[in-house]
Amino acid sequence: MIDFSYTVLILLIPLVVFVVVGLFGNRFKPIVSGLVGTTGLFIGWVLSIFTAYNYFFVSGKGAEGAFVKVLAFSMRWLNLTDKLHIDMGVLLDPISVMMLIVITTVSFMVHLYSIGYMAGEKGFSRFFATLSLFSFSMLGLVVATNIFQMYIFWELVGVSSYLLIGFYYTKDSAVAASKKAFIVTRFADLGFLIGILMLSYATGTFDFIKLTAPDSPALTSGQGVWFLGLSTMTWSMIFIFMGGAGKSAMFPLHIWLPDAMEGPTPVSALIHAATMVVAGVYLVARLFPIYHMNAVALDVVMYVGAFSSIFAAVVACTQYDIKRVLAYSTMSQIGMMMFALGVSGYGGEEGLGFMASMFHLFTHAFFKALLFLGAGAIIHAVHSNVMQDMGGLRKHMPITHATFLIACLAIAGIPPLSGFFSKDEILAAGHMKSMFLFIVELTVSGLTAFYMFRLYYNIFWGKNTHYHHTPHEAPLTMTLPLMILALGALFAGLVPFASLVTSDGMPFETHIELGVAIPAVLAGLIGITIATLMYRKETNVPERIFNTLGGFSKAAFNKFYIDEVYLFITKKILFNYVSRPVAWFDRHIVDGAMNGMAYVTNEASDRVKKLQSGQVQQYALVFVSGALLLALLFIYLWTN
Amino acid sequence: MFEGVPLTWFLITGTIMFFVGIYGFLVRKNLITMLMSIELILNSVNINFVAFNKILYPGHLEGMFFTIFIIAVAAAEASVAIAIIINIYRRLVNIDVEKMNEMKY
Amino acid sequence: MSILTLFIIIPVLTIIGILFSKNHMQVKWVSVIGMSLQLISALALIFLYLAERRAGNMAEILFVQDNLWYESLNIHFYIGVDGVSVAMIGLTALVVFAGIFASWDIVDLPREFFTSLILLASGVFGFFISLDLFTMFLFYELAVIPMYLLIGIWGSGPRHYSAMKLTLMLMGGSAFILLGLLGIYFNSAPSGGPLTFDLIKISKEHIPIAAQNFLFPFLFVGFGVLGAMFPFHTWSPDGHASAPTAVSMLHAGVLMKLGGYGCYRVAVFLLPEGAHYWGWLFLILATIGVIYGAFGAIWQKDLKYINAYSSVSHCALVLFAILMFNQTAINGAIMQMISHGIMTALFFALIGMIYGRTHTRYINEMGGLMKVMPFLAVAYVIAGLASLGLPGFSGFVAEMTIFVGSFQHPDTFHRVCTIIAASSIVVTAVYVLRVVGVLLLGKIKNEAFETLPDAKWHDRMSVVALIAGITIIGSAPLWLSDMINGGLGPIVQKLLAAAPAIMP
Amino acid sequence: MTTNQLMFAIFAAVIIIFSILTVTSRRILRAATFLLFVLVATGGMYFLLRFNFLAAIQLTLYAGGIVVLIIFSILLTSHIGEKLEAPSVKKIIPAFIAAGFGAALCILTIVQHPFPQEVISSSERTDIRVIAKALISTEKFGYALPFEVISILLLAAMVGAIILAKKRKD
Repeated sequence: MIDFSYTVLILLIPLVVFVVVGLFGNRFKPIVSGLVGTTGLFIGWVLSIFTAYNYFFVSGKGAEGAFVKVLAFSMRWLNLTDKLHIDMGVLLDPISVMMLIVITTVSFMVHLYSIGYMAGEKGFSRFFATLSLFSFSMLGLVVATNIFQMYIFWELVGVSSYLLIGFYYTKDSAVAASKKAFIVTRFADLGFLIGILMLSYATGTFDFIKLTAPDSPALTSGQGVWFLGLSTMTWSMIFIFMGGAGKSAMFPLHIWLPDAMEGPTPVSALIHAATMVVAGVYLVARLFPIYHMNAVALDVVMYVGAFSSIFAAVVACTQYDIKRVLAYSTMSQIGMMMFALGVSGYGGEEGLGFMASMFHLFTHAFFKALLFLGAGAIIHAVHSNVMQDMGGLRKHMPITHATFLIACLAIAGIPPLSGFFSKDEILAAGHMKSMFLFIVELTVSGLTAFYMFRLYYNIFWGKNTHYHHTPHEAPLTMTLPLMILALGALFAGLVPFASLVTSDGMPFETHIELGVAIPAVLAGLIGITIATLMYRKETNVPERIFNTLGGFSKAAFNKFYIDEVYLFITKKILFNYVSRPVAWFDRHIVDGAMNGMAYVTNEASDRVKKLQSGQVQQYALVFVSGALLLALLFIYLWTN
Repeated sequence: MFEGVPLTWFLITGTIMFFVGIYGFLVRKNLITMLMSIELILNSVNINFVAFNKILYPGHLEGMFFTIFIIAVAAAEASVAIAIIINIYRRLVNIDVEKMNEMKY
Repeated sequence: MSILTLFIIIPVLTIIGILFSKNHMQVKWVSVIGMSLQLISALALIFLYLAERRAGNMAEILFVQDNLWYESLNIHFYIGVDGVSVAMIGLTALVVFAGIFASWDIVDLPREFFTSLILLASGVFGFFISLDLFTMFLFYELAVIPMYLLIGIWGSGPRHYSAMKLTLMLMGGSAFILLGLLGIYFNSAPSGGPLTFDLIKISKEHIPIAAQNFLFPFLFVGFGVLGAMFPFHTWSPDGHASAPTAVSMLHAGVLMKLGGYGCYRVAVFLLPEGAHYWGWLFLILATIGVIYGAFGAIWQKDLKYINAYSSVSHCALVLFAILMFNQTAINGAIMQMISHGIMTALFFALIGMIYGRTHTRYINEMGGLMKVMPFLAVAYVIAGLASLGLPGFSGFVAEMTIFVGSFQHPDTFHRVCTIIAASSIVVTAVYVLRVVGVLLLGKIKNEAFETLPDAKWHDRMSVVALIAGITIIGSAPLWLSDMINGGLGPIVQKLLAAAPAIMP
Repeated sequence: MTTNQLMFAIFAAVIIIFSILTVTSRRILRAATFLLFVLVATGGMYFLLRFNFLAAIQLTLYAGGIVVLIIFSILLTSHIGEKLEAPSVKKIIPAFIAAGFGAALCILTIVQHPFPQEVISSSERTDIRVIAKALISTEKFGYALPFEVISILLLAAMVGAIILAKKRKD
């Protein structure tokens, strides 16, 4: 067994970078902060690859040929009860190692890219400090040894996302978006927390190794019917999934994601495409053995995933802001991952969905990050987010164009690019579970191809827009990451995932099922064809179709008015009908009662003090009358 | 009964004088007339003292001594009171008790 | 003489020093030196305490000193500490230290100001180290009274009203406490023997249950008033809004903790059956307080009001956790007191500094301060994040300990209350981010603010000391949690003995 | 009707009538004069009861001293011809009720009380030597202490009156 304790460095380096750059960043030249951050991540990247190599190919396997969970490092952080305690540590198993690779790769690319993209921005070193903080939190999240450590880093991820979305803090829309992202995910995290509390109450442990072991207490305790016909454990899993749904922008907690595009584009690439938003998927995968035992909870995951994927795909077809299209696309893809987890069984071939989900997570990270970074390069060149301002860019930005095309093909699921393989596995897993959902996902697949190529044609083909100054290709620091990620998007699908990352660690064989693969590729091709017809040249077809669909397309364009519903609930109900009355109640009733007591005392004393008139004769009268009454009382009335 | 005059008569005289004094104290506005009312009250008490002394305890002198002391105290009181009244008059140019409510509340 | 006596002597010497100093600067420096010494002795106390424990000294109370004070009523000057009080002393020393720096700009009557401030502090220190109910009450009053002067003289806004309200409400609480304490005193020797105020001795006795049930509400409400228990919290917003910076800091940071500490140390510790008998009622009030304070804060526009309501919410969580009657939750309560103490002191310090520059506390009149005063703004963001329970800061540790501990309660009612209380973290996020968004981010609304200066050195001292406090506790909480846990043994045993049926 | 009874009746009538006039007269100097009559009649009562020394004191101190003092102060503070304004009905009614009620109560009590009825006809006058000795005696029925106390009181009153009435510099 190799000692894996060096993996803690992968976490610590970004933390140190964050502290150093955060505290002293203003004293350096901006570029120094950038270089320090990038170097830190580069070391982390190298270490992660080294770890992955060691884990997968040298010493990860246990006696039975399955990958085991390795506790690389652990340290007591806080004692709670005699059974419950929070540890900080590093847990290595296939999914966490896979995530390490994904995160360090994308993060490193984004760091590199940002040196060019953010050059000259005010707050350059603040940006890099926060990126490092994010990387640290995200890495801590994936290697968490227990669910509470995960929750801790989960929150940290949330706050670094808040800081990064609100990077342009003088822009009101960015501030609002960051606030929205934080509060929505925070609300979801409340569910996560309640889930953790219920889980820990039932099982008496936070530890992942104990929780997911075959003799896990989670499988035996908390099974009795508790509420609405479901067991405590099922409820706790549903609540935990709520946390995951919040971070992963699943319907109906997705509303923050499109707005989060207010952040700088590299941030969107890192956080809102490849890493943070898949945390929910990762969370479900992490607790998968328990989910597997609670069928209702897993069904919830499946339906929410499936609905989110189709919902987002429909909305994506109507958006004009290129980053929003990508955001909805992300939501749709993550929905597919959730769906895959939801349909999956546990162990060996049964766990195909699990494997597919992780596989798609892996490949998606590459091509989605690539798409975002490409979009960033375009925005950098055009100074606009909106499709209408673009067109014919393929001549001006050849590298961006080529890499973007690769990514579009990959996400559309065209073989032999990476997206094809992972999506195929998802569809195969769905096919095993339910025909209806399989068709839904097939539709999503086609829609994905359609809106991606709609995007592609609108940016790089279509009308020949006249620009104020000719757009030019991005500098090398930006194109280099594009090219590296394009390689990933091309070849990531060739990784033999089924033999590396599976639900129970046992490798199994997969093969491409033609009955699934052919419809999938066809759906993609149909989508691409329609997009080509509609958008390659500037026509009025899209507008006509948009108008034909009438109310539906309008609703889709307005994101089905979910935002408005939320706004109604928060602004109207919470602010006006809860908070305002509470404030009023406090000032007038509670405080009024206190002031009322004071007022009554005051008033009474005011009345009484009138007796103190200063008129000696009045006093004397009272005195005499009193004395006489007493005399009367004592002499005649008390004569017994 | 003292040589034909019952004790009760003295007491009734004293009582009437006392309450007339009380009445005067309660209604008169001028400080000096209030002072006079007080003198009435003191004197009525003196009458009671001496009457009790003579009729109920003929061999003793306590009542008389009390009266003497009361007279002394009354003298002291009157002198101080008049000093105060004159002082008040100097400040306020009147000695109407109703207008003196500086110390109310 | 034990080291604890220092905590009384140093303030007294400092006050004497202040009285003899010649000008403003000397007054300030004497205060700084005195309170730095106090902070150093507090840190020394923490180390000594941990060393003693490590050396295996398992006595319930350490550093005991016991002098007979007034024989005929059996009143002692009896001091000593356990893990809980050591932690509270550390908190107080830190907040007072920061408070001195935060009131550097006091112009009117600095001598009297610092004297009152330190007098208040010495009352708090005395309260935390006392083990005799009578001296405890004495120090409690000593801490409350200077507050009236501090707000009434150096306050702002409707300061006379606020000072009067605050003092009257707290005095009302004191009256309840006095009743309760006397009740305990007269029941302190149920099996015969001399009556005593000695807390430890009483805790070994068993006060008759009827008396406990009768006395518990008095003590809990009495201390609860100071702990901002719903519905007796309304002095807090007005009082804080009118108080000068350092006073708000001390008051919210330390003085309100006297309430929580008293509930824990006197009410629950000495009257465990009474606590079980009344627990549900106060638990409901505390749960309401948690949510209510948070919602109340959303609508406010004055920074100090926002923070005062947030304090109501956070302090209600302290009472909430104490009423859970288990070790983890009470541990969380103590940590929450410490965490909230530092955090809210930081908030008030920052609000004071911002107010000192912009001369308004209405968030709508400000905006974009991040650009003008980055240091203060970043510190405010940190304080805000700590307040909404971000991991890495103390608030998270405390809240999570409370929630996990409370949720271990076997009774469903208590667990439901926990879930309700936990939902306050979302509401907290709403108002914290709202303030941060409106106040610090966005564009500068008032052009006059563009030239405002950032923090000066003394502001930085104060802010950095407090931020260091919350981050150290937040990132390495184990030592603190274990230290507090060490002190909780007796109370948990008493509670267990009081109601074996419903404890896990 | 014996002489004593007649004398008593006269004195009592003077006392009652003039005391009522004292508190009702609206000319203040007259009121003082009526008071003088009352005091003299009181002195008469003392004579009647054979307290000659007391009567002498009454006449000199009260009638001679205090009334003169009062008249002086009246002269200092009021105009001679000035008529005092009548007290308001609001004050008279409660005061009258209180006084009337009190008088009725007291008289009723006095009348009902069974005082001893034996006749005392000791017309002996108290010897002034006895009084003098009692005043400085420290034995039982001696009044040395009250005598000293009262003298201090008088001294204090004198000093006080002087200080109060003195014109202030400010």
